[in-house]
Amino acid sequence: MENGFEPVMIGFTCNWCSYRAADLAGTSRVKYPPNVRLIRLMCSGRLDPTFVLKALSAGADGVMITGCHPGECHYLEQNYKAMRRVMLLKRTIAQMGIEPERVKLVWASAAEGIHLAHEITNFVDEIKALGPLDWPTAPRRRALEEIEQLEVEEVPA
Amino acid sequence: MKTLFYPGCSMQRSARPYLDSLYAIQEDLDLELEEVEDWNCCGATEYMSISRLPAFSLIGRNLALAQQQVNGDASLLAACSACYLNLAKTDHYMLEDTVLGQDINTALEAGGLHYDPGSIEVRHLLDVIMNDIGMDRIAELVTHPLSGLRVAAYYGCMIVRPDLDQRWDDPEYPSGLESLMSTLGAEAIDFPLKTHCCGGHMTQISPPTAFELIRRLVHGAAQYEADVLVTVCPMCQLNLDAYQVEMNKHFRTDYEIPILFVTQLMGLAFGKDPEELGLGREFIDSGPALEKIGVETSDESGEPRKKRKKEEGLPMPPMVGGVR
Amino acid sequence: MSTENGRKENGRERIGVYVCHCGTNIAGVVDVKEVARWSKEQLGHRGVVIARDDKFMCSSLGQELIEHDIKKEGLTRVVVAACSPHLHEKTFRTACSRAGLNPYLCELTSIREQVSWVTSDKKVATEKSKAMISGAVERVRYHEPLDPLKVPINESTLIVGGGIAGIQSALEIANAGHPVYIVEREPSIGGHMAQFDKTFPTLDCAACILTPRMSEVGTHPNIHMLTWSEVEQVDGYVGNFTVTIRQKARYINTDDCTGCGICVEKCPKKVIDSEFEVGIGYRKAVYTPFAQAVPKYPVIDDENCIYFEKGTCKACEKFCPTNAIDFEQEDELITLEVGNIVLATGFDLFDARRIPQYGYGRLANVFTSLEFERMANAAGPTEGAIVMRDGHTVPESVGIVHCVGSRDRNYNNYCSSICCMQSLKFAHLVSERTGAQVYNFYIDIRTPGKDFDEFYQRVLEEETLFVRGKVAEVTDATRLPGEEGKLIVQVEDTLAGKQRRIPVDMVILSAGLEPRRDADDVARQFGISCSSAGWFTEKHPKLDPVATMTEGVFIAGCVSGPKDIPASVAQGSAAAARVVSYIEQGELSLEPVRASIEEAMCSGCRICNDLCPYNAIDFDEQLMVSEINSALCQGCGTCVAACPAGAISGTGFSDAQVLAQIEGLLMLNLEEPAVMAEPV
Amino acid sequence: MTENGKPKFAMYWAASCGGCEIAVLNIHEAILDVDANFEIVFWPVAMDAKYKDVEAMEDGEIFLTLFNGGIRNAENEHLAHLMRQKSQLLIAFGSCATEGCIPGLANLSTSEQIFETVYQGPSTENDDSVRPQYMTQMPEGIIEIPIFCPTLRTLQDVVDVDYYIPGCPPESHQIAAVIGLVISVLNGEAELPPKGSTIGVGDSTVCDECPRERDVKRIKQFTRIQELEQIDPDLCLLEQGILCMGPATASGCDSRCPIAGAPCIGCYGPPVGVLDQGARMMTALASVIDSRDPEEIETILDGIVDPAGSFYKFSMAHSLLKAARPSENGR
Repeated sequence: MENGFEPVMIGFTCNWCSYRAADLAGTSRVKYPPNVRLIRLMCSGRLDPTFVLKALSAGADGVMITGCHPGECHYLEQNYKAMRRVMLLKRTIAQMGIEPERVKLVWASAAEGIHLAHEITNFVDEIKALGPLDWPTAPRRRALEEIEQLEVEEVPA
Repeated sequence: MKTLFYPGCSMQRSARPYLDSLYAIQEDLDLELEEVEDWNCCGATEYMSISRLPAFSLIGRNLALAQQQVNGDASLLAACSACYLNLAKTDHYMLEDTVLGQDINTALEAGGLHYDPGSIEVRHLLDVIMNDIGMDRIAELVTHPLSGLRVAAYYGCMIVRPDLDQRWDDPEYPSGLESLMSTLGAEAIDFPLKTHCCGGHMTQISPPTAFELIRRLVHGAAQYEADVLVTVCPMCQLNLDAYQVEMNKHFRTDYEIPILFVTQLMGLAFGKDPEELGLGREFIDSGPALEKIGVETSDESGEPRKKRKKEEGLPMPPMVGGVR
Repeated sequence: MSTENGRKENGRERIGVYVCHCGTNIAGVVDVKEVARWSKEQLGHRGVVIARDDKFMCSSLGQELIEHDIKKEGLTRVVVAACSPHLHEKTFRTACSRAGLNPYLCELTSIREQVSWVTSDKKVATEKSKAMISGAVERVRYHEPLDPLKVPINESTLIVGGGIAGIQSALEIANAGHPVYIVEREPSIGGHMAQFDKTFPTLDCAACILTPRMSEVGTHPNIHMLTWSEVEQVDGYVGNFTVTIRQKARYINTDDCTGCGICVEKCPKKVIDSEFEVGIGYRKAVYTPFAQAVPKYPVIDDENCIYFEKGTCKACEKFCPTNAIDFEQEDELITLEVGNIVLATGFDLFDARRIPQYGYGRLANVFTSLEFERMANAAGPTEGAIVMRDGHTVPESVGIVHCVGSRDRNYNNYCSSICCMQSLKFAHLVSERTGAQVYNFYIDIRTPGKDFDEFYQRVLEEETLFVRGKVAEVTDATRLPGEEGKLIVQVEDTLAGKQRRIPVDMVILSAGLEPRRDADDVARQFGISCSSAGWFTEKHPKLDPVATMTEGVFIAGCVSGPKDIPASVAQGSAAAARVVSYIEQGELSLEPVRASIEEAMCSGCRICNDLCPYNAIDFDEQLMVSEINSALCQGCGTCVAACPAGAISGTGFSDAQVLAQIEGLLMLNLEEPAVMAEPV
Repeated sequence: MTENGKPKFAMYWAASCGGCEIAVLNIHEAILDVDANFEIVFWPVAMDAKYKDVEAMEDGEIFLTLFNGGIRNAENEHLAHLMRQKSQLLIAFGSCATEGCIPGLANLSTSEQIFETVYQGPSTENDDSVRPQYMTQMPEGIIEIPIFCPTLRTLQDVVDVDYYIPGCPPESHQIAAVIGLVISVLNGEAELPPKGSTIGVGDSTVCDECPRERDVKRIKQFTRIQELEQIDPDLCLLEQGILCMGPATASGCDSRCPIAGAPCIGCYGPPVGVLDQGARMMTALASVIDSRDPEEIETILDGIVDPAGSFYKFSMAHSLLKAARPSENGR
């Protein structure tokens, strides 16, 4: 990873599981890097590849999609649709010269705050390793000031 | 179908009848066994616990040869449980532990060989019979059903355990061999000791221990009034057959349970000549038992057997699809 | 992107941004004053006219601040940067509506859970907060004023499952004066509890406490029982369900039947009773499952009845004093209109055959817990005598194996919670009635309930032996003297640290509880979700344990996981309370987060038709377009995301809102407006 | 206005195949109305005219310009600016101008790769691998050819566009209708639609006009049409596992291809209001794939041999990503 590069990433969360996992990570004071900015959807099934392409073409270095574990979707089975969309999308963006690893699908139940924090931390590292995307269509992005590496640690609430 | 075959040392010597009977029926099963050229020892049961890397490399060589011979992906058939387990284990751990995989291949390079883990699928004969050939086909082949023959199906420890995530039968309580036996027309008893230890190499290290283990099995078979105990493993056969007399001396008992190979009974059911199947070469004469199904190997006659009393009283729960 | 819709006051929004300190929870890490200043300054051209920070936005003072600004400054949109929407979204929405602003024009962004609590660096936290507010501002511009959907609630309730949980629910609702339908698969209500002998820890007889409740259900004016029936189809939504029920042919005319039992007496056909007597007892081809069955009417089992097999016999018909037998009877489909549904379909016992090495089904004297319950029950096949499979021999030693199929990664990981107490109960009954030596083979003993541990102590004192370790196998293969004719339990005694072989006459497998084998279908039928284990998922495991994600469908008892009788009863009552409160409200308002189809744009490609688990999407064959029933829609947005024509839009989470939020989060709004793409 | 009082009409082709011109001529009698109502001042494919003639015109002197073709080189770009400057109404005409069309697919490759294919490809005899030079010194002087841009852009990416008429090519009856509209506007009988609207399309997608029977969709495998034994003449092609872009393609073509038994390949571009045609098709397809097992899904997806090429066959240059990013691995 090149030094100083702080990626900006968009994360899509499911209102019922991963968004609550993010809440839980908060209430249990788990520290994780600030690079991912979350958007709340009602369900990962709402995830429209357009959103991902929009984010990437508008300056995001990576996109994280999170939802309920297979079989545990709040809306019964919609997370499978999200999974299939992401699988197809990855194939397409690969042809467009974007590393498929820049789009990541993560399952996190409402109880898995720490797990989500870990996943975010890992994803940020992976994107740092890949370097900036800086998609030509993206307007100049104002980078976050340089920040020191943050380790995931748990602090008693 | 043409299948790559790893015979292993036992089948060429002590367990020759196993090999002979397998060859005798391979056409019926339309198997075309092609021996791995220049194969070497599988390390048997001890080597791996004595020196891991050399043991793995030793086995790895066989896999490498196999891969070379079929130049690509294929399955490798082993009839000896020990050979099967060692080959399967090695392939499995080479996949799982890439470092080990590399080390083994470094060792193999010395002989100009290389093995890509996962490229060879190691199969046990019983697995192939159960899942590829299938009971329907077997049933078609049966010309001389083994009606009335009570068989204790004995698996030993090595073919279903450890369960290297390639389960082809229940690792705790397998039942494939039983269904094969009933397909051959025999009466497969529910043999609770089917996966218990046969003594392994204890016969060499501490005979009394081995004798006790052998006694349990033979006693069990007798308790269930089995005519024969059928096995798929040369070592099991050797221990239970060759040491049965010794064991009897040791405990002053007089068990006489013939120990046969699965392929021998298949051969009989397919109407093959007992000679060709290597029958009569066992220590405990299978003659009396086999007479029940009209197979002439000797002139002794087994006395008529009393039927087991059926349970009365509370009905037993119906077994859906038999014991599994 | 600032001018594409006409909703805006003179062409642009007036947005108020409110940054909460949450005491030091946020202010300790985020420079809230800077964030507020920045929002006003940098997002002014995006419509932010006010940006304030306050110690506690959720306090009445904080809320009044918002209300004041809406009134005085004519705000058209509100953004609150504070805690998670799951905590205070409602609070701030209500504040807005008090000030006359549509509550859905308010957006809450969580800079506490997502920033201050998870970030240590002050500077970074402040930057991230800015980004999130910028996202919220862009998003809120596209919010639309919404009104909650109101639906009327039908007064009747359907209860599926006539076990103790269902019975409890039914009685509670009926006693509140509302009509109840209770559907039971078996010929009688009562469920598993009716099969039990004694109940732990008090050891009072199950029948004695259950039958009064059963007959109360049978006679209650507000309760309509549909036994020997199953739910066939469920349509509609909370307050307005239409349920189709198949009432299986009883071949007995219940209007004429007096339940005298002569038909049962005269029936020549004896069959193994694999339902109520779990296979260790017999019944006739015409039968009532047990003496105190409710309703009292018998059922003719057409699979075993001689008449149905051979076309002759009709003994029952000949002897029936009231000519109630009707061999011509057929299944009947009944349609019910109900407002709420309570699912209390209970559990299945783990099938011990799946662990062959434990010998059930192979070894005669291995019994399951339910078999033992029947055996111990005075009304059971042995009239309460605890005997071996031969029907008379009394065991001298009995082994009870705990956790059969539970806490075992090969079968079920979870603890079935009742087995410990059940096994202790068995231990007590065995030693009490036979004086046999009892061994308990356990992993851990779990007795957390009221008076549970006292009962454990009592059983300990009864000289029952406890061996701590998982049983490896139960076998009849003898090895040592004294084992002949016995069952040998091979177990590792983890306290003594050695292998043991314990010969016993009888083994009881304390089999675990499993979801009903058709749980998945039922879940699909009622539009609720199952955990990976197959238990129904609660709306909230702690705070809403009897509701499901589907409004109007409630769960009680073992459907959501193993429970003992008190817990199931409590849940029955809880579910009833929820139902009654809905009924009392008369109508219910639903979140207006819904999808809708723009008919002109719909091509009728039918991509969306199969995507909705709630069947909210219908295809109109005439118009050749798809339509959404907004009351059925749960607002997941899957169809919105799937529609290739972009004809489906979702309120609350529209493309415009999400795309705008993306741009906001990426801070594109700080660039020249020229680069801002036009969201569709 | 000209001396004969007729408003001036122009049509220009940039990076395109010329099919759009044919389509215009293909409107039969209606072409006479064009002549009757307009004076054609510039139309390279139909009449002789010089750039300088156009350059000589007053700004906005041309009333209506149909501009087809994408912007691939400096000349295209120059003409785009020129026509914009001289025209009152500049219409992006046809798929190339509105969304890049097939030439836009070249955005998956670098200029270098394109040149290789063109000048050294198997179909080209060019032993001493000659490449065109932007400037060549000849006895008569320096000859220049227009500079080749790194990507193909749509007209709206270069100049301000008044209206869009998609289609490859636009359907004749749609063209006729649009011309009819413009004429009635000229006679004050009608109003122009709001600037920036897409005209000559339906408000739904191709399926709307497709007569094939359709049911709920559960796709187990994708096959290319040539791999099928036979095709059900009446059943929705998608339901037969053929990748038909119909669901995500603007209507207006009377569903020509599906009626003829060929899948829609998306030439009419995204339906009105859709940001990215490919994304919409991806999300729709993925939604109806009938499997929950990742491995099986991958196998099913293998049936879509060239996702980007299939989903963005026409709209690549107008998609959110617009072009593939050149990467060291050759592209």
